[in-house]
Amino acid sequence: MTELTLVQAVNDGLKTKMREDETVLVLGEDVGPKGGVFLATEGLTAEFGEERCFDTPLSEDGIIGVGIGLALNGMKPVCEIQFQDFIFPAFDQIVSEAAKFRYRSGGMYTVPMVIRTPYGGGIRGGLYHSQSGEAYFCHTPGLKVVVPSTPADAKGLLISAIEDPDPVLFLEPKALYRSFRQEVPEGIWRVPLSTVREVRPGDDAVVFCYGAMVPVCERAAERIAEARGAAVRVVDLRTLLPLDEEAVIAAARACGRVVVVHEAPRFCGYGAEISALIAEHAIDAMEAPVVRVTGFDTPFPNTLEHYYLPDARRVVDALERVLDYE
Amino acid sequence: MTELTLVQAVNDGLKTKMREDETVLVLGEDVGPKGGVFLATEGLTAEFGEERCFDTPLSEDGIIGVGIGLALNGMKPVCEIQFQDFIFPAFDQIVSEAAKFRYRSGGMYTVPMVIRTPYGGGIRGGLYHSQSGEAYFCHTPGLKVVVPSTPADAKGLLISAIEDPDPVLFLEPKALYRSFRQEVPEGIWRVPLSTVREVRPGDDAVVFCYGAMVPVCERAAERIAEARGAAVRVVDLRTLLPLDEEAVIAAARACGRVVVVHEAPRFCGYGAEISALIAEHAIDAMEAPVVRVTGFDTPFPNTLEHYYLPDARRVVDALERVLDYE
Amino acid sequence: MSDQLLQILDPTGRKVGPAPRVRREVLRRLLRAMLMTRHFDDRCMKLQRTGKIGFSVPNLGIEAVSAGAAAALDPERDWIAPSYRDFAMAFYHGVSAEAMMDTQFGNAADNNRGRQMPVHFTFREPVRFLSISSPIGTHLPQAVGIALAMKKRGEDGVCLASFGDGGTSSLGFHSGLNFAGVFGAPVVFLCQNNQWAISCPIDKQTASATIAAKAEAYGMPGRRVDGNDVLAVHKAVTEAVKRARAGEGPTLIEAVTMRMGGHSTSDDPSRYVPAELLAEWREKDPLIRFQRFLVDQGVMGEEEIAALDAECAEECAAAARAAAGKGRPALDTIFSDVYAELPPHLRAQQDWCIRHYSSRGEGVDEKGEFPL
Amino acid sequence: MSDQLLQILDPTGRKVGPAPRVRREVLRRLLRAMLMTRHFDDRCMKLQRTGKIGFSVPNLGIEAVSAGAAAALDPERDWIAPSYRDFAMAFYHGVSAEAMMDTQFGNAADNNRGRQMPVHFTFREPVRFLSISSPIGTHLPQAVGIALAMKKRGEDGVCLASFGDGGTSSLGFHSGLNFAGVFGAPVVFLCQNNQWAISCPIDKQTASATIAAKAEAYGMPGRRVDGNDVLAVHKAVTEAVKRARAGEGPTLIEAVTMRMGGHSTSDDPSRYVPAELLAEWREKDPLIRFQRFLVDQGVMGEEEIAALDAECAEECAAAARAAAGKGRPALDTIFSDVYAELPPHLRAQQDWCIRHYSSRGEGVDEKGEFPL
Ligand SMILES: Cc1ncc(C[n+]2csc(CCOP(=O)(O)OP(=O)(O)O)c2C)c(N)n1
Ligand SMILES: Cc1ncc(C[n+]2csc(CCOP(=O)(O)OP(=O)(O)O)c2C)c(N)n1
Ligand SMILES: [Mg+2]
Ligand SMILES: [Mg+2]
Repeated sequence: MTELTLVQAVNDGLKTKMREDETVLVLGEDVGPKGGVFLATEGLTAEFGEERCFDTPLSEDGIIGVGIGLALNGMKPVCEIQFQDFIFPAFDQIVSEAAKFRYRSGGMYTVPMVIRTPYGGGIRGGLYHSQSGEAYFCHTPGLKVVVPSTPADAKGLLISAIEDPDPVLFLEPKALYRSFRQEVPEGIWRVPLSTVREVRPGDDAVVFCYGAMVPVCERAAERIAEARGAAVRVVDLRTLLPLDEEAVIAAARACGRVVVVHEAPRFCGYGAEISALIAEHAIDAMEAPVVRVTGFDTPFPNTLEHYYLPDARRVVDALERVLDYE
Repeated sequence: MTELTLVQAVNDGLKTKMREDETVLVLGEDVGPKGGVFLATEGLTAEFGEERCFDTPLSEDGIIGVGIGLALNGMKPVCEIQFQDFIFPAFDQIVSEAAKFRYRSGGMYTVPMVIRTPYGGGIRGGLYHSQSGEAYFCHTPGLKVVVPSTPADAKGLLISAIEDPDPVLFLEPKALYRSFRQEVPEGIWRVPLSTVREVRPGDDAVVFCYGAMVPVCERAAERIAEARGAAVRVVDLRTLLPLDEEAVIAAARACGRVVVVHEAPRFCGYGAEISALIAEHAIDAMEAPVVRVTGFDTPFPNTLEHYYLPDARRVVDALERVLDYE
Repeated sequence: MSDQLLQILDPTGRKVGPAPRVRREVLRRLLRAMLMTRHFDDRCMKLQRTGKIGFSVPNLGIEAVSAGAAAALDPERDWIAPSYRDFAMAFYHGVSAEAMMDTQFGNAADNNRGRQMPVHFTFREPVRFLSISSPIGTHLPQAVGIALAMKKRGEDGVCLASFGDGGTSSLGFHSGLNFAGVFGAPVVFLCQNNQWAISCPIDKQTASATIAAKAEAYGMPGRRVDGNDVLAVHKAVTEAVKRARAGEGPTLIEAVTMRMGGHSTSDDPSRYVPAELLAEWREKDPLIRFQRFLVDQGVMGEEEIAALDAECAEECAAAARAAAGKGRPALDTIFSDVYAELPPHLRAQQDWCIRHYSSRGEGVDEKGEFPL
Repeated sequence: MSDQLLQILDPTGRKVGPAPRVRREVLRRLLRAMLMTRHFDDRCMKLQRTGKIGFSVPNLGIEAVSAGAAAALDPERDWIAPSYRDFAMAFYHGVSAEAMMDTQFGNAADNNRGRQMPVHFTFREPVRFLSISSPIGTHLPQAVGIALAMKKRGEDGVCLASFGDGGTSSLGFHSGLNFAGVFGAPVVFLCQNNQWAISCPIDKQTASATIAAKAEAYGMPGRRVDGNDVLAVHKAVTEAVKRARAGEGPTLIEAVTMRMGGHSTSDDPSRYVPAELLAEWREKDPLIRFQRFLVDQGVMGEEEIAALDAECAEECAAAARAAAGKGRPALDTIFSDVYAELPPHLRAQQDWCIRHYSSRGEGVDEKGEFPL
């Protein structure tokens, strides 16, 4: 076991898997000698050579399109998109192509690829270096969407994603890249996709969250515990698509009071799906409204980033609202 | 008044507005001499000349990018995307650019443009000529999203969209293009954006729907009325973003039983937002689970299209489920 | 260089360039692929007119491009990323009219399980035909990735990517050719310049003098070839394949031809194609030219050709009869192949769907008309 | 033609080509814009190192491209769609260091209301500078639309669009140049080829021999110019603007230069830029060259230049002091300008936000570091 930051765990996951399977390739802008702008791919070109970790021209459409081709023909590409905000030129390749190849070819052609990209706020990146675009992708059958929130999960989920036979969008919360260290198992280490992680137990209310909101929600739950002794369960969804719907519904039913938290804007955000699942499958067990704590329905600002992003106080407020509801 | 089909009403709306305002331009693939593949732009080049209605090369990124530029510099472009399924190459121009220009420039640069595109199933178009992608866009602050379901609304909403100071995505349900005629006011005729339309009154339950699902839900409500005398309200949302949330919440509260219907896949679909609004603001008034009737969470099939798309029977089943719930 | 038009047979079938050495067997297969395509088109047109299939895309006038290119490939090691106007590629490599017709019908035997529209065929045998996508140009960077995989493994396979003149404006054209140039990927980009993208003529598609000229922007050679001359196409693609196999990188080939029919069975080209242009190109028919050449060179006799022609017509007719009787795919094909494994939410939807339609009767087909 | 490099001043400041007639006033402004840029960069570097601003983008070595191009435009009728490495364009046209610094700080006076990162400036006066976007290349088709609007109205304005060598791989490059060619739009595409896109060298960006060569693919002229020679850039852009005004359509200009600093204040170029390359280009500094020319030609004396230099340094220092004291934008700027009118759901969120932070205290700034 070594103590690693989340970005180091990503790097370790890539190296571990590349050592084990020579069909794994890494491509993207600046992933080579520079090691990526966040250093997630540091040392890969040095260890595995330019054939296996290589820079590409500045075209996300090209990165994903070529990645799909590599995957169609026996490779396991891990494509990096430098910031999730820059993924949209590749939107067509992801939603129309990668996600639909298996279906439209009757299973004859498949795309086992991973698209890694840092997402979310926390670095004063303004409109285009801060977005949380998960909802844009989670409406796409055929795609998987994974978001780790700890170093161990980052490595374990990444290795599972690379081994998965279907395309996986792997969203890395950049605010957590270096915010803390954790022991991460060495060598091959897998966390299965489509499972949630109970971060904190509790039965008085449950918070569903993912990515950089997980530690925020943990803090909120701690404060509530201190302030009023309520036991708030915190559930890290980890895989957004396909979601472990049963686990979500069971937790909602068990607690009866629910808060859903994400950084992205509220309207048509991922949280809406969680609320909708509950409204359809657990409404009879609800003792309070299902409250969402999210970014505002505006583009992402720069100077006022820390007023835009949900923080522990906002989650506390929402928890108080559902706990006090009668 | 003349009786027009929905696609004729679109054509009439374009002509009416182009006669009144010479800054209105139409551009897109095949919109010129051919009049568009659905003939929505028929006769425009003949009447207004190639300067005002013109064909473009095969690039949606170019169509929207150039449209944005025209809008930035005093024109009112109406861009056609031949099928909504082909809008994704322009996703970046729409969500990163058109929707964010006003915000990021402190209001100095604005993009008053309309993007028209036929969407939805009904013509045996398979994966790429049938999709309902509204949810991909409704998560985008700065954009407006409008979906007419009648000829009169099509004309009235289109004219309002062209006059709107912000970018509007105008989704035309292709299944309704020629399915019925309706009297449509001549000359300038406006239907305000961000208002819903009560298609049918009722207090026993409410169905929220839009586009080609509106007549389907109407039929379902009629059948329920015949079969058991229940009065089911049908609400056509018409503008999906910004939604008239108050109207939705009020109708949900008034009826206590809710069904939400769309063609798109369920997971993270637009319906989730409606359910979530209710789960947050009207849960205390709910007498049954909020049920969604949607396309399946798969790509759009071809031969089995009519098993994939929600029909009146599926809506009836859902209505029975909420009406019978105790 | 890239402005010159490679031609071997003139419109009358006379040799005007040095004929490449092509085996008789290949010449015969080329003719068969072109004849099959023409008959298959005819048959599909009738099927569409009578409402048996929803849609098809005519290849009239451009058969030589696909056939000539397909013949340059080795099914054992190469890949094809075709366009929807490439029936002749499949027929050249031995796909049966019936298999193709199953896709046109989207029936229970369709190998893409009735999920795609007509003309979006997929095969893995006898050669890897990448599943056709409607969004134009998306397959070009994919072809580069396919080729790059072979290069990285040290194999000598090549990927042929075919697309139209309209496709040159797409995002995939730019990213595909750019990445191919930078990586030196073994790809052959074949642009079937049939002068129209639905109703958009080539001079409204690009201001470039030629499409071949676009190659320079990506640091690769560009070639222009008479697309109605199957031998010229075959020669140009063969050379490009050879370059690619030798590790010399990608080539862009522009095959100049003319779409003699509508864009599709739903299109009325008389709204926008000038009659004189059609008349001019009618004289340049690729089949007439090639048949004359075969007869002149003693490769096939006229009767032999007539017999082959009849055989193709009959194969297509029989295929249509067979495909019409195969019924629709099973209901669970809506749900399979979304993922390798059916996730729980899809399993629930599948169970619901099968239960619903078995208790409430079949789905109601309110089929609209496909406009294009 | 497109391979030749237009040069007027050699690295020593000697005239090697026929010098265009440029008014003294313009020559002085050119120098000022370049000096301002260098001092502004310096100041921003210090501000970033001391944590006062989050980020900036150095222009070291490439100042001549932006300055020379800006001088070819008429603020009354033209538009500029700049890249983030174009401070010199704004300074040439009289944007003050303070206004620019307000954007660097994202303070209450920032005209984009603190919404954008540093270097994403926006102005409408003294010339229309389109709001800079981070996604590379998106402004190129927009520039075409801006130009087309003027053409349709019969005005003679021109839109200059500036971008980097990396930008040539973007979607917007392809669609922008293609549409411009087809429509004959009055655009000047200026590629600042500084040989790097972050760590990606130009030969991994494209296999094209030059960037100017890409013009042919779009049926427009391509020109290559020494980007460290401000007079050469000015001449090339002036000619292209003239063509565009005369209705002769777009031009692509490649200004060959070298990024002498990091990609940004967070980048460490020593990881990937060879030291020899830097040494080679240090000899070609655009400012030294131009200053020698001005002195040699008797346009300005050395002392005059030193005074101007000191003046620029002081303006930048003062701007930093002023901008640092202006405070943050008001909370409601989070919600305004999303739409022309505040819709009810945003009004509710705004009200909530203002209430929340006034009752619960200020937002907690857990600012991370910007990596690039
Ligand atoms: C991205 C995208 N935009 C629009 C369309 C609609 N469309 C289908 S075919 C076509 C024209 C294609 O022309 P070309 O590439 O020349 O091929 P051809 O049909 O002539 O073989 C268009 C615009 C599409 N399929 N994909
Ligand atoms: C679409 C997109 N992808 C990636 C990035 C990240 N990025 C920012 S600048 C840059 C390099 C740009 O290089 P170039 O165009 O040569 O401009 P330069 O920085 O050299 O002036 C990259 C990759 C981006 N901003 N947009
Ligand atoms: Mg064509
Ligand atoms: Mg550069």
